[in-house]
Amino acid sequence: MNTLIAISGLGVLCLLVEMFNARKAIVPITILGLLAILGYNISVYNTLGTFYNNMMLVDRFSVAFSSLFIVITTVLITMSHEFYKDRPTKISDFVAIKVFMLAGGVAMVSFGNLAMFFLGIEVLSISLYILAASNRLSLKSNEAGMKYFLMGSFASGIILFGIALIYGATGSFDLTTIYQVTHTASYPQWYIIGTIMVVIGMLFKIAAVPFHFWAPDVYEGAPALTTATMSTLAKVIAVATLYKLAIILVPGQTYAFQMIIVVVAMASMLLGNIMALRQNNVKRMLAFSGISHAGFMVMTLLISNNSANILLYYATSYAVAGLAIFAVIFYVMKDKENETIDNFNGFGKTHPLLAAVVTTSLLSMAGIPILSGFFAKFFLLSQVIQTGWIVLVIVAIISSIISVGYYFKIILAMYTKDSEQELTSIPLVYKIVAILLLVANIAIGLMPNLVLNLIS
Amino acid sequence: MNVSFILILLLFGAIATYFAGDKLAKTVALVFSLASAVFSVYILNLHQAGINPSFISQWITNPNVFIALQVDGLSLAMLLLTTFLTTIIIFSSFGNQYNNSKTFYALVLFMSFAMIGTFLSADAFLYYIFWELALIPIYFIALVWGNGDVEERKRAIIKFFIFTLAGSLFMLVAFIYLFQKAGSLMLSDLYAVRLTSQEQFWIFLAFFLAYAIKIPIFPFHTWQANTYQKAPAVGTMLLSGIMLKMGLYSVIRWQLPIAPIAAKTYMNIFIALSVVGVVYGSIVALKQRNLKKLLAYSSLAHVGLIAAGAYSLSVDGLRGAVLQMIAHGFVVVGLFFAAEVIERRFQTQEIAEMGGIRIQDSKFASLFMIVMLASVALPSTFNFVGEFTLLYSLYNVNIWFAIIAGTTIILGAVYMLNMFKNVMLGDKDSRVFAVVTTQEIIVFVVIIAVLLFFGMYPKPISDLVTPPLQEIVGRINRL
Amino acid sequence: MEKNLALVLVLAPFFGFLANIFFGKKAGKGFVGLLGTLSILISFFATTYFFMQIQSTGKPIEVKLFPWIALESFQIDMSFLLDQLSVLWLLFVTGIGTLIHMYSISYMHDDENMHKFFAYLNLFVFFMITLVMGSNLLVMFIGWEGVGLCSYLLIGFWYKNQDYNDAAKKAFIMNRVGDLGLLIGIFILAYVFGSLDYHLIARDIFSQELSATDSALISIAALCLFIGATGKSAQIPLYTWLPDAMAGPTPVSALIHAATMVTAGIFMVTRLNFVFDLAPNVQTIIAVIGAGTAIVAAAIGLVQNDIKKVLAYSTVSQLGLMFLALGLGAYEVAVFHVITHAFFKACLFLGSGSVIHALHGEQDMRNMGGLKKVMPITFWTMMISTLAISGIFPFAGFWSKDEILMTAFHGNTILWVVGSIASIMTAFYMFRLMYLTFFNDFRGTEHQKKHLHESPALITIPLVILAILAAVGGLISLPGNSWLNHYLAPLFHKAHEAHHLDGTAYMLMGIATVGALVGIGMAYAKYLKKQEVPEQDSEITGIAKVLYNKFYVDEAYEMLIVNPLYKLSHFFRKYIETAVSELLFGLGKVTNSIGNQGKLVQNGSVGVYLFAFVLGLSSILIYLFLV
Amino acid sequence: MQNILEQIGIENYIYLSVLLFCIGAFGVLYRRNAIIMFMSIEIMLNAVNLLLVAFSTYHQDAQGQVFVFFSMAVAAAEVAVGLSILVSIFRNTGSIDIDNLKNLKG
Repeated sequence: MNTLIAISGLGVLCLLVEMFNARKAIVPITILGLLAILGYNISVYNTLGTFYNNMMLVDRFSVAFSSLFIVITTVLITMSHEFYKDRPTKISDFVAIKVFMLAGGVAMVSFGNLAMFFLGIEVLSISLYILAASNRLSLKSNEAGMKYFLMGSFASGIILFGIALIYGATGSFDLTTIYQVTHTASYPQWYIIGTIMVVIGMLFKIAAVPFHFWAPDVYEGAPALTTATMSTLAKVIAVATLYKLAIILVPGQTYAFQMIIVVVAMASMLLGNIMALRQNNVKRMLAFSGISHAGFMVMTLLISNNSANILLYYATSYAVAGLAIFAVIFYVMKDKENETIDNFNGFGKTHPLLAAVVTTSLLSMAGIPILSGFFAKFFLLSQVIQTGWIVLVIVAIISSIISVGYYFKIILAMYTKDSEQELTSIPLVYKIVAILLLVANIAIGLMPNLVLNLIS
Repeated sequence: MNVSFILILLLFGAIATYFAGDKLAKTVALVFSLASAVFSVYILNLHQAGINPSFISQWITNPNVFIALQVDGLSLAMLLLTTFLTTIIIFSSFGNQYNNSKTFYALVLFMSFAMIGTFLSADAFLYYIFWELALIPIYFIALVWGNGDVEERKRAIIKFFIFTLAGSLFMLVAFIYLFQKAGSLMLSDLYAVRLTSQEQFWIFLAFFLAYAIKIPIFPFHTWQANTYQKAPAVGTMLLSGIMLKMGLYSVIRWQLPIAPIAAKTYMNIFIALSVVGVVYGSIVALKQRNLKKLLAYSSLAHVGLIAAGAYSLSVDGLRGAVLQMIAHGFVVVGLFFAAEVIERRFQTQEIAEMGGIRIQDSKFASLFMIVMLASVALPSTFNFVGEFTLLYSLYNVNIWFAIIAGTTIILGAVYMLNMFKNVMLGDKDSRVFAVVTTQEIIVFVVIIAVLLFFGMYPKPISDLVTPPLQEIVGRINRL
Repeated sequence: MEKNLALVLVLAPFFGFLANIFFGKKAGKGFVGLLGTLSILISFFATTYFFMQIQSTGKPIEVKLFPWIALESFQIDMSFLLDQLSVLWLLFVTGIGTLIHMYSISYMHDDENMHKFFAYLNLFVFFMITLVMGSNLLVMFIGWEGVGLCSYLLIGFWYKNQDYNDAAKKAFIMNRVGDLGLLIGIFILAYVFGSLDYHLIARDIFSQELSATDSALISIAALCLFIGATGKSAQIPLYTWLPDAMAGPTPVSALIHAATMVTAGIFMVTRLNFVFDLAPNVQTIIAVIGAGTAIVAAAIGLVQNDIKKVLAYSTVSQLGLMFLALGLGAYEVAVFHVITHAFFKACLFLGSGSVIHALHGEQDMRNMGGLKKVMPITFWTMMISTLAISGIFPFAGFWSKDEILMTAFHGNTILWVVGSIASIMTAFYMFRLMYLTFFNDFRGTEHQKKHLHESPALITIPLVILAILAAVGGLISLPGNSWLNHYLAPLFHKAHEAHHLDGTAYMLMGIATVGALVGIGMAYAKYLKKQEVPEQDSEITGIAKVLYNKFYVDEAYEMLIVNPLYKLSHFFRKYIETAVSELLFGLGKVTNSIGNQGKLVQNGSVGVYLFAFVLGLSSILIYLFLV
Repeated sequence: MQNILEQIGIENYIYLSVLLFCIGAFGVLYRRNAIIMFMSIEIMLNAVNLLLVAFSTYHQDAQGQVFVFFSMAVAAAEVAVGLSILVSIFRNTGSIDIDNLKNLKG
């Protein structure tokens, strides 16, 4: 609970620091603040409970995931100073919005009441609308913001409608009450409809097929750092929330619900990867890749055993790999008119180390062993196979094979083509972040227990 | 000291090579590979002395995954093959100049590391990791240091990568399924799982997909020729000499004992496929104009025979397969090295542009010829021992398998002698062929010495691998 | 002691090979020749020792070296067996080998790669010894393939000429075809008897009743083994390599392609006589093929103009006669003919070599003639051998060939007729060869004429020795009092009725002699009396053309086997390969095209996106209501 | 309050708000003017608000009405952001037709 308050306070602090003209201190202060909050958050790992009339419900799930969110935000903010170098006046806004967004995210995984959930998701969404459109002068950025806004608020409407139906059916917004009602008494049919609408709203947020259409366009149009935020932080938050909602709200694992999830997962994995094959824009490609990973992560809803752990592991691995790639993309795509793969040409020769980072991160996403991505897929699929959905596993495997096709496009560009551009030195912060993330990737790959047993 | 040291040594070697810099890289790499070879002999000694140098430790508690490196005669044979061949391969590349050689040699050692891991692993999870890991370095070796047009190379190599990855992912599914059944992926636990014949069939098939692509068995071979052609000599040697043995080894170690009922029920189909590969590879090789491609297809024919022997499910077949794996490993490295020696001088792989070499360098001609004769399994070479045992095991299954597969000894002679005639003989001294260097001769001599020695006295290897093979066959037959 | 001596016997040529290949070039030609010859001579002496030993004790000597290939049901040892048969074979292999090595010192003196020649020749003898001495089929197989390899190396000795290389290749490959048969035969024997050791197989055969399936398998095995023999011993249908093999230097033709290697098939059949005795059907096949080969090859030989080709076809034809004998179960007769044939055919080849040497490489008989006066030793030695091969009393060939024909007469009259006609033809083409080469006037160039000379002593001494042997070699097996039959008796397990010297025998001898004389007379009339010289290639017509072109067998093989194979290869490479890889690429293309379609849907319009959203939403809701 | 619900029945409220919601949704789907789309979204949200209030009464529970306040506040914030993005777009393109925004596709 205090985590949420602290994060919100930190956001306000950012704005205050700007007022006191200490612009340069914003990023360090925020990082320190976030690290402190992270420390605090970890310390409450064992003191769990509910707060404010069950408005907040802190359990291991929420602590573990909010820690992950905080870490991701820290990484993003670390890079934001360098990223917003040419727009120094706006930096406090950008940092503050990200911190608020984090607050929304934390609210989303630790809600005890649907009102809290609604507020969280709206805070998150509104922050993202702003961030997506934050490059005011770029039509692309505007378009991205607008598209995201239109579709996002449409989805919000649906979520809201779902919440209203749930409320109508159970007479409460409180999770425990709802849970009790749905597991003890009979409930009207519209309850299921409400749940499904909420779930669909979240599927929209994680960009699962067929609610994924916004993602490529928005990812492409938004500034790179925002894309990174959306594809890592926002996606992870949304997935975690979806998981929590589905586990609590959906009464029993009905076949129909499973069927929906299976179809959505299969469609996401296949379509995401197939569409990614034909992309030239790196951000767009990663958007489709993100869609397919969303499909993978959605599969956790099917499994009963250990699923939260596996989701956390998968999300961590996905975020770590994604952030490492974005750290390099920030540098490579800096001041480029187009963001095509060609920009990576010859990168292997000019920057062998960073090329290695990108390569390993892509391999991790493709699921090649010793990198965490492989373990994530392994743990996930090994549970899914137990549910009996072998078709799903086969589709997952096939889509993994397809994914190699486009991940390797970047690798091929880096190692087989010659660069046409002159060398510029890479900002130190990107380099350090990229390498640390690589180390983290390998570390959680070699020692999966680090992450895997956090939520029991 | 246990066997894990060899993995650490090679991994450390790869890192050391990278940091040794471009000039020293190859020497450092050679030293480490030699050290690993020496150490593997030490392991052999331990094994012979009755000490078990295996290594087991828990890695991940939930799910249950072990770092288990098991040493028995079979894995030891493959270990020795890998370390010795890696040393030879690294040494053979001393005549080449590679850009960024520190990375190159680091990758070679890393690949050796991964392949050894594959051969030693007794936990399927670990095994799978090493299996996939071996793919990464060869991908980069072939891609970055390969030859020919970049676009074509890219296409060939991505095809190779996706193919092999696709196959192995299906194997992964099988392992995941087994994991759910057995609760652990230790080899012994997997052996103990009771599966219905339906389950076994699917698992067998999933394994087959992975191994058939790796080995390769017809019709999963289409990646092979192009990849061999485009890869640099070292890459081709690693691929054909060691890496495809991973597939064959896995058939023996994993596929057959885990799904014995399926193996027994469908063995004829799989033998037939392998045998078709033998004939098909030989016939396609007849008309190849590119030397490395020709050797690739000949390799297809040879490994098809090995696979057929392995699927014959008899001790003879398995032993023949292992012997031939080792023999083929050496011989194919020798052949590709000969192609490389020519390419170093003529800058071509096209057979039509060669010829008249024997006049200029009879030493090289003799060395090449001995290796070539070994590859067509002339008696008294190691390959004959393997091929004879394999054909005999096939005969015991069905005489027609032996006869059809046996055509390889005719067709093999046809394309190999044709190749030799067009490449080496004749009177066409328009191009100058610089005499082979001492370093090149050493490579050939070592390979030939191995082939001839074990050709006359295969007993040490045969005795080494027989007990584990008997155990495996016993397991297959018991169920 | 015996083991060591046996090792010396085997390894002496091998060390000769090693020394020659590694140090030969530096050591000089004199050393090379001496070493090469000496190493064979050592083997010859060792063989003589063993021969004496076996003569006196009659016990075979087995030398076990080390275990070689281990199979689940049995083990194959690297071991040697010295018994009557192998020692006999060794005697003439090493003996004639020594003579031919000696001959080669002079013959090959001008070749820059003389050390290699001797190395290969030594290696050949080594493998031949292995072939003969192996105590099981697989050790024999080492030698079997090894001699094939040496034959390949020596045929293609002048490797600058790609035609020679092709001939070498052809020899190797055709041999390999046979080898596959042999290998399958070996498998079957191994399967049935659980061993490849001659002794053990023989013991099994005689100690137990064979089941019906086993008998059938043994018949197939015998057939497969015989296919192996047809390859090595140049029988129909695998005989075409032998005439081409004449591309090699003449001593090679003498040693490998006349006296020793090509008799390996006969050796093998004799060695496994107990197996073949169990397969009467196969024996019939062998006899028929032998007779067929004898007459076909002889017919082709009638019109050949290349002196070595004539001899080559003659060899094929004689080998056919030997197989005829084998097919009729008269192993000792075949062996007898092998030995006499080795003497006179080696002599003939060496003589022809001497002629070619004198004419600086000319091999076409149309450009020879009148050499009798210039080269008397060559002429007389060859004349003796020609008389021997034609079967004129009392030369060696008379006795051995007569035995074969007599056996055939008792076996099957048709076979006897065929064999006799082949004999008549033999007499004709051999005398044709002699007349064309040595009689009348010299038809070569002036330049050649000036340099005509008799060959040096190193060449003529082996000729003389061989001629003497060709003259008196028949003594080892005179009808009625045969030392050879007696010597070989322990090898054969089926009792043969001995041919008594009765009226039939004398009659047959008479017919054979008359037949030979007829052949000689025809040749005399045509080539000496009328002084005819064969037409140029383009003028040959009719049956002669068919014969001259060897019944177009090579062309037929080319058309029926080689070309289809290459066509198939082309087809596989062009279509199957592409199809398989396109099939898999096709999957990639399909996914790519789905991606392209997907790009069209993702058209940037929010309306479409929202529509898809609502569509997804409503379909999920509808699904829920339906369930 | 009780009376009204008794007279009209909760189902009718649900039908009405579903109808309103659909109208809003179709508005978003079919109109291309950004302002009108915003308004349609507002209609959707208000439909939900109506439903919440109705349920609140039905359950005799204040939570629903409180929730409506949240929802209204959030909707206002959302529209504020949306409008500002729209202004920015209008500055760049001089149009508020959503169909002009098709630069990002494929």
